[in-house]
Amino acid sequence: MHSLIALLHLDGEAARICAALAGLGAAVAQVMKGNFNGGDLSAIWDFENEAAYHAARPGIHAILNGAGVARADTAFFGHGSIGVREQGLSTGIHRTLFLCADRAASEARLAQFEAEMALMPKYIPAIRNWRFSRVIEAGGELPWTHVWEQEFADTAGLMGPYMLHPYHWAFIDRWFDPECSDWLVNLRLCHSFAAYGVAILSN
Amino acid sequence: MHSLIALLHLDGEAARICAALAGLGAAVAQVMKGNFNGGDLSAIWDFENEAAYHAARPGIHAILNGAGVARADTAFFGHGSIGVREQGLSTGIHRTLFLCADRAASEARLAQFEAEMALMPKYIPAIRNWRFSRVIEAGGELPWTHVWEQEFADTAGLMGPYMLHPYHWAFIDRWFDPECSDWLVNLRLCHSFAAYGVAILSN
Amino acid sequence: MGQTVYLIDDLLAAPGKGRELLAAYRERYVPGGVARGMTLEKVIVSPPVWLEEASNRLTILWTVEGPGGWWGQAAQSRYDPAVAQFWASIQDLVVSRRRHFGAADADVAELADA
Amino acid sequence: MGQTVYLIDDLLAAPGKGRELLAAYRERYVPGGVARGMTLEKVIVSPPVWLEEASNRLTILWTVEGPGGWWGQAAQSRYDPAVAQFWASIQDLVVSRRRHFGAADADVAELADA
Repeated sequence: MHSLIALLHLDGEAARICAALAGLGAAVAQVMKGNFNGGDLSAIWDFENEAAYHAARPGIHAILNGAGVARADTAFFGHGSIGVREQGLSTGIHRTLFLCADRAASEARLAQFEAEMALMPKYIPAIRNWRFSRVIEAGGELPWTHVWEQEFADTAGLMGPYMLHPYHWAFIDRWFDPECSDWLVNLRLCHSFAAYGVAILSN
Repeated sequence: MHSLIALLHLDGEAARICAALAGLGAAVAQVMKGNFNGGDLSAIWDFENEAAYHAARPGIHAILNGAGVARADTAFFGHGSIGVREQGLSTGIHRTLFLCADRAASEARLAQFEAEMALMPKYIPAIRNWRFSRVIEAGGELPWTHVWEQEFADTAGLMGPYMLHPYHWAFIDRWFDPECSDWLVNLRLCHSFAAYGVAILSN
Repeated sequence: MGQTVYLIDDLLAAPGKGRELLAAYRERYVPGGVARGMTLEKVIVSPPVWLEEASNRLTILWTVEGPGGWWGQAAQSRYDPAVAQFWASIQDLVVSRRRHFGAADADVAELADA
Repeated sequence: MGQTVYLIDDLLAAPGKGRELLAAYRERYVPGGVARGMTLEKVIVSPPVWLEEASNRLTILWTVEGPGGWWGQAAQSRYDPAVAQFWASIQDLVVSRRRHFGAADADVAELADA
């Protein structure tokens, strides 16, 4: 399975754009406050394969490049490391992180980064469902290399346990920290979260 | 130039043995208290070359293996890294260390050890004259690999500044410390010092 | 939440550069760290003699209060170009450096139960 | 002569072995160190969560008083087979270890003037 996530910065007409995205099969939700470079609207499509994505792409791009959209960050990816703890979770918060691992790194270090990221949920039970994927096609501010999606029961799970757990700040974060010698990820990120009202990662 | 140092453990007849060693051209002195495995008598010969040593060796060995000598540790060496701060120092203390660097080590690590040892006098001014040499031929308890000779103005120089300086205990000593990962030198050493009344290292 | 969290800078100075490295760190890094809410607890020089031919190691312990204190300093340092500039500026003074984050072993269980 | 001297054990645990390594150290090394006159000041676990797939780092700070205190512990540990046995016994629990000796930067000048 593949997915496309688009984070849209709007300059008007939210309702019409929202409807247009949904009309093309996206789950759409308003991005919540507390995001960082996360846009105003988030839209997620699932595709059986790349061909299905290529067929849908022109219509989607027409919206993303159309009236009312100031800018969009996009990432199309094959589903990577997936975990489901809470099947059918539809009332929670879905968080999207676009990151660009563009600091010089060997394939071995990149693999280490990915393995450590994928283990976050093991240490942080507040992450109910998750998906960590390499990007196939990116658009927007940076050539995003990875998409990290997590579902929490509520925003408290994201703001509290997720941020407070030492696996996060004392271990994983060094890849994101220019003060650490392992620094790997561009400081520009898209950190976005929203309540879709439907199950995204365990549908 | 080459030298031979012999550290003799006696079981009698010190005066006769002392005279016999001196008769073969050695500077001889009684080893002072505070030594560690340093013997009772210390004898030092200088030789123009290896051939001269080989010519003298049978006579010397006859004494070392003769009556009154329980055991002798010996090291014959070409003069290595030499430094003279106090030309003609004859009233000081000459210290001899036989060591056996027998823990597995690359040639690069061995070279690092030797370079760091040879720099001790730079940091520790109490070392007035010095000579640090690789052993060519060893006898006694262990196959000694290196001889470290130092002259101090007095025993206070050896016991005080030499032991107290951080270059010694916090840097060099790790090569001698089984608790440090750089450990290189066998715990059995000959640490011997004596007052010869003549200049040994700046004659 | 109030556990002491340690930020440890483990800097292996370039041979002969230990003293210059420490001076640069004290002059151009410490004030900013303090301003970001960090407390400088200790600077340990190993061995405690400035070496000219070999490397001194600097073990620098900072503390902050809990994960909140940790994120507080990170949020400030990450987007402050002066911090990145400092680390770039000392590149020739170090053989290697590592920053790691820890806590007293007695606090591990409580922190990891977040 | 009374400067605080630090003995720092920097142990990188084998993946998943951090907790076992620390338990071994606390049970079978610390009592002997204390008996040799060393004071255990701090044990810092980085990161402060026991990792199963990766390595925890243990930064263990001991203090002794001056070079005299340093030689005091060394003279005892060096010829105590139990100490060598301890280090041999934890070989499979560590990826690497380093012990280094230092002092506060403010004490360097006085110590090195010995």
